[in-house]
Amino acid sequence: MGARLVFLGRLEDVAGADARDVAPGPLADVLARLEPTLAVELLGERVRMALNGRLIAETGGVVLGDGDELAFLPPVSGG
Amino acid sequence: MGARLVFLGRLEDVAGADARDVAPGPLADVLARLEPTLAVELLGERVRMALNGRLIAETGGVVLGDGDELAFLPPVSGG
Amino acid sequence: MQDVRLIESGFDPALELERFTAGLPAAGGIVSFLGQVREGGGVEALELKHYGPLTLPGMQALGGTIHARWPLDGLLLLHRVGVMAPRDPIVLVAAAARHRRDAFAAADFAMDHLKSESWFWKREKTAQGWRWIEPRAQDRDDLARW
Amino acid sequence: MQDVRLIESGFDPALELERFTAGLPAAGGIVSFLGQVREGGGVEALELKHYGPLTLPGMQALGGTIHARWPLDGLLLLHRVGVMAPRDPIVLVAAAARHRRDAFAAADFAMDHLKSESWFWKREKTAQGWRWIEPRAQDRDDLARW
Repeated sequence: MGARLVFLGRLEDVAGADARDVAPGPLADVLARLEPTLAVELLGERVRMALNGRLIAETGGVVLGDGDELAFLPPVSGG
Repeated sequence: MGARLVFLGRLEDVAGADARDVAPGPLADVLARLEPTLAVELLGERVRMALNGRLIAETGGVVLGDGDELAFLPPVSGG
Repeated sequence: MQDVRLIESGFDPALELERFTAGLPAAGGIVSFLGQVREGGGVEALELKHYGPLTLPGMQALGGTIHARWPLDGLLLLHRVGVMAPRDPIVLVAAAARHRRDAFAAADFAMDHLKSESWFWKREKTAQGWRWIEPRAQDRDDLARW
Repeated sequence: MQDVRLIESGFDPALELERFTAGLPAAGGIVSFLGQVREGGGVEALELKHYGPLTLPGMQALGGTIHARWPLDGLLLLHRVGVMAPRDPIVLVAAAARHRRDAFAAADFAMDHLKSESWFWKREKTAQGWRWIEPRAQDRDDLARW
């Protein structure tokens, strides 16, 4: 079934969709297989990440397994 | 027709009514003809006065004529 | 837009607020304060007296002061007088503005001044009868913030 | 009492506020903030996106923080998501308290945090198409007040 990346806010426009299914693996490998322009945006310093609905502080050791969902959260502009 | 004194808030209880018609004349004379307990309350330092709907700062020279209305306004407790 | 009223009998705060909002399609935010007679504590009734020649003109002047101080799209100041029962609305203030900080500040300022500087005198009825309410030190402190 | 909801389609702020108030007969004061889609300025539609696993839990946590900080009788946090038209309500916050300063502060705090820290992303549609709204410096300043 693979893993799933979710793109919020303007990242949706960069990715061309609000989510994308990807092959499991270490996050670095997953990102390396994306378009470079998208990967650069996802790694922007103001973009936070949530793994399976929980914010994560460090992305160094993240390995995406089957069924995992990683969300990319740019600065909010709500309310 | 005389002049009219209007009593707001707890002064109404002291006076026994919310207004009283009095004979015209200098304010000092008008007050001197009231019950002393009421006169003392009306002259309390936190009681303000309005003559014909306008607040007055000084009461020294006030002379009530026919048709004049003098209101005694204790501290408010509204809202 | 400024709507300032003294109200002699009951009013419907939800309806008043809805009408106020409906007239202000360009306002981004509307802050309201509703004060009601608290149920409980043994209070059976509350009466607000006012002095006609001063009270409404004073509220209108307060509205003018608020409009001059904050950029508002609309301001609503409604205040009951007379005898009220628990749960009855007493006061409804609403401020509409493009920016929400202005709306919050205007409504807050309006309430502090209605409480401490407007010509209302309040008494409560309990099982012991009617009793005049004295001004609260807190109200004076609130006013000193501005 | 805490009522926190994400709302997928339209809602009636007057009705929500009336229901909230009706359940709080002992509250002396209720402060509300209504944010609506402004009419004018060329905006044809506004869309709020959210992230399900974070957004509502985040709003509930905000409600808990507010309840812990101020003595409230009730707190209402309603937020629209999806596509909205001008004049549609976006957010309704209400705080009920015995003392009005607490109600004002709680509603003000709630709005500052909903604006700056909640998981919503906003875009507007004009004649030029859809455009994502960037965070405003003002929102960060508002948050720094607390």
